[in-house]
Amino acid sequence: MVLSYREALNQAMREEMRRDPRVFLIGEEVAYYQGAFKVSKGFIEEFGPRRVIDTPITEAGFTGLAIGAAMAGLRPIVELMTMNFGIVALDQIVNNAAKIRYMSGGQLSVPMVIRGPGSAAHQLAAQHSQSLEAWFCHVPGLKVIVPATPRDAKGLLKSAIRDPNPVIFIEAQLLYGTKGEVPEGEYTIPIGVAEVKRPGHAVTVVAYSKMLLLALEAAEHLSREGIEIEVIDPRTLKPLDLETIVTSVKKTGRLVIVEEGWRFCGLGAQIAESVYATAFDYLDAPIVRVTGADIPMPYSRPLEDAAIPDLPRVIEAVKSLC
Amino acid sequence: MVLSYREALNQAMREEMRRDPRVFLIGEEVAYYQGAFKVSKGFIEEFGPRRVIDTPITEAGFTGLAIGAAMAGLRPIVELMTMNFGIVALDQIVNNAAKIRYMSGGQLSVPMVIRGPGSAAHQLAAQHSQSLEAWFCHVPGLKVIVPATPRDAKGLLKSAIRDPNPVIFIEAQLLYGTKGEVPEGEYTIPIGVAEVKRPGHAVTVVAYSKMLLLALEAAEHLSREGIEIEVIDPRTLKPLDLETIVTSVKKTGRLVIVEEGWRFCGLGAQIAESVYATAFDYLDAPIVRVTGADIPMPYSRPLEDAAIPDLPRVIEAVKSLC
Amino acid sequence: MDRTDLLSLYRQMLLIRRFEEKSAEMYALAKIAGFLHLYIGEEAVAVGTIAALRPDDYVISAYRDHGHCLARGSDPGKVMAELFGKATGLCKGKGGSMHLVDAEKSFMGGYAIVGGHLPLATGLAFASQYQSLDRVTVCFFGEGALPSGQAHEAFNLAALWKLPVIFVCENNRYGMGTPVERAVALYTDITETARSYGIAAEEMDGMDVLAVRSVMRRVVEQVRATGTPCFIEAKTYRFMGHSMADPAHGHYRTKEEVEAYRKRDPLLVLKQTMLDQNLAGEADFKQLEQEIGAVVAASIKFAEESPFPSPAELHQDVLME
Amino acid sequence: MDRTDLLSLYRQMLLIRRFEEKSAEMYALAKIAGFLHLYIGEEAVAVGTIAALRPDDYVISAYRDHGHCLARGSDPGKVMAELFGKATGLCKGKGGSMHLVDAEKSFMGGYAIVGGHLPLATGLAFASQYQSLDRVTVCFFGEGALPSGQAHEAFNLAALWKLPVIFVCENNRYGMGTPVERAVALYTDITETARSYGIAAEEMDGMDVLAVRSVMRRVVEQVRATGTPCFIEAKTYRFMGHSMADPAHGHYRTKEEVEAYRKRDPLLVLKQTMLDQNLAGEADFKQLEQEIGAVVAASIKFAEESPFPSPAELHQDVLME
Ligand SMILES: Cc1ncc(C[n+]2csc(CCOP(=O)(O)OP(=O)(O)O)c2C)c(N)n1
Ligand SMILES: Cc1ncc(C[n+]2csc(CCOP(=O)(O)OP(=O)(O)O)c2C)c(N)n1
Ligand SMILES: [Mg+2]
Ligand SMILES: [Mg+2]
Repeated sequence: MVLSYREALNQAMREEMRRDPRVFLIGEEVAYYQGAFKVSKGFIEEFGPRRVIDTPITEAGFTGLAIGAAMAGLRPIVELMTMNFGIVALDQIVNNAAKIRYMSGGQLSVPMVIRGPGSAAHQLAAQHSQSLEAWFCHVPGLKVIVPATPRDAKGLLKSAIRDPNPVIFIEAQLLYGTKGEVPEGEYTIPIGVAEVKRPGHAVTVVAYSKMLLLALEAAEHLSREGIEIEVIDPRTLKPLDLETIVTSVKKTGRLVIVEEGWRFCGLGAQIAESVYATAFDYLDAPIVRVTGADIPMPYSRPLEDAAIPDLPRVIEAVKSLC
Repeated sequence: MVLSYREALNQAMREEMRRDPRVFLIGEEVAYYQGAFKVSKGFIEEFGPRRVIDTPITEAGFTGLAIGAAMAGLRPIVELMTMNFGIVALDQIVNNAAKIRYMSGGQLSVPMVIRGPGSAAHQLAAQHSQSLEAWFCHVPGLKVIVPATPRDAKGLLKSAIRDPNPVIFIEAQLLYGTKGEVPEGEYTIPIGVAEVKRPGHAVTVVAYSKMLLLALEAAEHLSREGIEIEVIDPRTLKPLDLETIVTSVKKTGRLVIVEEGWRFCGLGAQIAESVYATAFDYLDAPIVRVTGADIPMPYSRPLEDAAIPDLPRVIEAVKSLC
Repeated sequence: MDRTDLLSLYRQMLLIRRFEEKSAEMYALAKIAGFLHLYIGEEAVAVGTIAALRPDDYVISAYRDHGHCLARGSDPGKVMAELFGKATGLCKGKGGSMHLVDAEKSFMGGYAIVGGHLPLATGLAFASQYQSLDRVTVCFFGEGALPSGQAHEAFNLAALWKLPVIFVCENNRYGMGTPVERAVALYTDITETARSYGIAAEEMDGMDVLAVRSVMRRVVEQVRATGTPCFIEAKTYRFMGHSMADPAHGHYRTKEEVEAYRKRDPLLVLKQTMLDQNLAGEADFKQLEQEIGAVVAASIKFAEESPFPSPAELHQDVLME
Repeated sequence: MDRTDLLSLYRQMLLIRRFEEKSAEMYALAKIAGFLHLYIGEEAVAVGTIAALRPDDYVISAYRDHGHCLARGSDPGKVMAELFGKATGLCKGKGGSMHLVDAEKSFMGGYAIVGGHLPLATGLAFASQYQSLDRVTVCFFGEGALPSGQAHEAFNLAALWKLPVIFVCENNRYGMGTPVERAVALYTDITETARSYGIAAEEMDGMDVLAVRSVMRRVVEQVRATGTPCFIEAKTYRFMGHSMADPAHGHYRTKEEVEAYRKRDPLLVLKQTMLDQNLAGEADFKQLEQEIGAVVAASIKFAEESPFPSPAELHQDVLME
């Protein structure tokens, strides 16, 4: 069936909440407001205020509360209104969620999902347009998922909710309305498995979240010019399915990585470094990164457009390798 | 003259506070306690409580306060008792210090230094042993400095205090007691300039902060075996002096990067990616990274030792390239 | 009461009202984008408070900041140009609606992380203390920020170090769709929060600009004289949705409630006072409407005709040379 | 008063005292490293509070956590082994002094980011509420954590959602070298903090284990029955330095002050009560000393003889399969 990304997330959570009474949803405006971006539409009606919980604007407080609840055997889903607000909860995420299992020598565990939209939408300006996945990926003890399609969003969110570890699940505001085919009935998608979204042989393009759509668009354009790129969506950033990427690079000999976040110490640096280290001899040219500009996001539309990877830049990057 | 790293920092701040009445020091235990690690020894006596300010344990609060003071024309030095506690102040650092200049279209600026020890000391365990430089480096609008020697510590801290931008200045607890030659009299070291700490031709080793000492130790050992490595200390991580590194790599054709932080999305990934992108054809082999283990830091000494780069591993990394 | 004085207050509130109504229109036309949070209904708080300040006193706000910026005297054309993302905007188009800054007017900015600007406010006040200046700092924020940790850390520092800062909590009863009673544990008397730090605190009617100004004059004088902080709860109401993405009434409040508060519209309240006291007639208000209409129209024209920032601007202003 | 009962309380406090004195020795011998924060002087708070709890009630603490862990009944050998970083330690040597955890005893851990574990405590309490269990959660923290934002966010959530959590603020008058009056604005009555959230709050004499237990019994019963939170300020004092890096007296307090508090040593206080009431004689205490001496010696022996974790442990326990 065709679902929007938003509906896919809604279904995933709904199914898991029906399946497991330990699962609950907590965050700002998730209940009566139906979610700031309406992802939890209908939840308060179905599950009631015990399991669908509106919070004050205290991300550190309620994320920490959810971690405590997870330590006590529950399975919280924390919705951050946007991932930007994860910054004020970062101590809880990094020092508690990610470390408690290790520090306790395996006695405690923190099964939970922290989800919400990352990256820029349109003109939300510097404090509301960040792509923070590189930060989360840097931290041992967290899994990081960045689905781009409704099918992946649903299947991976269900896996994340069932996972016994803390999982950061990064959506995108501009993806919520996008639609795609989603399997009928129960399914999950394993965490840590990339997918070749479009096969090709000229150049490998790795892109995730919103940037995947851009890469696929570029693939269409390039195909018309006879250039068939292979588009890989890692889907999970940590653990990263390096094998799928390297297999492709061994075939194409060329790699472009597209990411929306800041360039310096961004995800692409790590992906590139891993590929170089594993497939150095197969690379015909240096890896090319297409990234967000290293600046706080400007509000003005033309500046914002210039700060985010776009179709011409992706196409140009591919062509620079052909 | 020979100074300890701690004394060098003390002198740098003291000189700058004498020079510029807008400079003040704020943080936990910086005044009457003389600093948790005694870096501000004698300050309260010389400058009084107006300029040497003990705070409650509210890093977000007093870092934000310092940012506000900087916006109003002062030049705060914020001491974080350890850089780990920067996590609870991260919203202030990232959303305010780093962005205010840009968001205001250049009307406001935030001249300040945030300094304190990063990385592991001995057995401080998971919440107190983090190397967070990759996070700070990811954020546009910040400069990041990681001096390894007393001379660099003093010269760079003076530059940082005079810099009109927010600067993250990362020291190391285990460096405070180390000694080194420091020039007499007034001097500064420019931000963003790497230094070849030991010339060589076999392999380039990039290492910073504590890891520089390890690299130099490795160089001694290797030299006895006839392997002359070139050791480069970037000193500033952002802006990174890529040129000095690339110049060396063009000569040696081989690069080892040593960093104490977590491997995945660590600084070394970015340095490697930049070098590959700039000097791909000069590299005779893939770059080798020696990094901290991707785990929360364990308390137990043998485990901690195993989690941090050590001499055998650095030597082995170099040899793997020879 | 002085006719000119009251007309001037009315004029300022009217400017904010008409300016924002126009921005809503421009938002619908996609001339403005991103988040746009209107201050309509709360004008008396900004205007009354800022009327009690000196030009060199600092003002800092959250993302619902048009009112504070305009009340501080910023040029409406530059504000509108900022909302349009134009190069002539207050912040060259880089800040946008949530991040207006006008340093010349000591308007130190709008900030969009709830609670995050309260520590900044203590820093501005700290600087005044450090520099031995008798400037005060006024910090506006919503009641939704009250439970946030950063707000509390700021309260403690302000009280501990006796900083000349006035925290003006604009209690419009909702943080997005969440009523205050579901966000703030002791919502019945939020001034207790401040008192638990030993900070003097009181509430005021935020729909009556004269009441606001009179409270604030006293408070500002006191803070300027003593250098100690103060906390004011301004009881107010927003007539529009939380942002343009939120319908005007929302499901979280009733039409009746909104209508009831509209009867206490700060513009109406002041107008009625003036009419009652024969300080002004309908003709005066009509004339003000025309005047402000022209100002707002000019701001739109200015914004429309201004250029977008050049691509070269992208990397400017990240770091200072 | 019951002799066996009081002797048992004394025994627990004595265990903590002698255990920690021994750990200090072991620290000097470099058998223990990192940060080591001794609880000496504050034993009555942990022992009296935990004596009022059921075994399934949750306890959570900060980094000064040996006392809480031992009072909760953890095996001293495993605790000492943890301090030694041995594989047989409570946390396999991975946590260390600041991060003791004993899940079987519902001791949910020590945490080292000041203020950071208060939200966790609300989560444990939330879980009990969600699961309709009448468990209470006790959260120990220092007065230095009181101004921290995370503490306040936790207070608000606990009050708003009526969570069965008891916040026990161990006010030992110093956070490292900073006296409470230089850290907490309204230091004269820190219970006001809790009251500003509508949380019931009271103070107690933290040097008198019987007083502590009697207050806590009442409070625990009340929280268990009503499910609403409570805040207790335990007035106490630490006899040693902040950590092993800090000299016992420090420059931030006088020897006289320390000596004065030592006269109210919780061990002395209880002993005196028992002697006064003829519930025990010197021989009893001597015997207890011997008994505890043996327990502590055995814990050292166990720790000494235990192996360090194998290198294979390094990557275990990061993620659950
Ligand atoms: C830390 C943080 N969390 C969440 C948000 C999203 N958010 C923006 S405004 C808002 C409501 C704020 O309400 P209030 O403080 O009462 O101000 P008002 O909008 O009523 O003026 C929320 C939840 C944010 N900007 N920052
Ligand atoms: C967020 C944070 N900032 C600073 C520190 C360093 N630190 C550790 S303990 C301490 C003092 C805490 O005092 P208090 O809460 O009164 O507890 P006590 O040590 O007296 O038991 C400080 C500043 C920390 N651990 N966490
Ligand atoms: Mg509000
Ligand atoms: Mg204390």
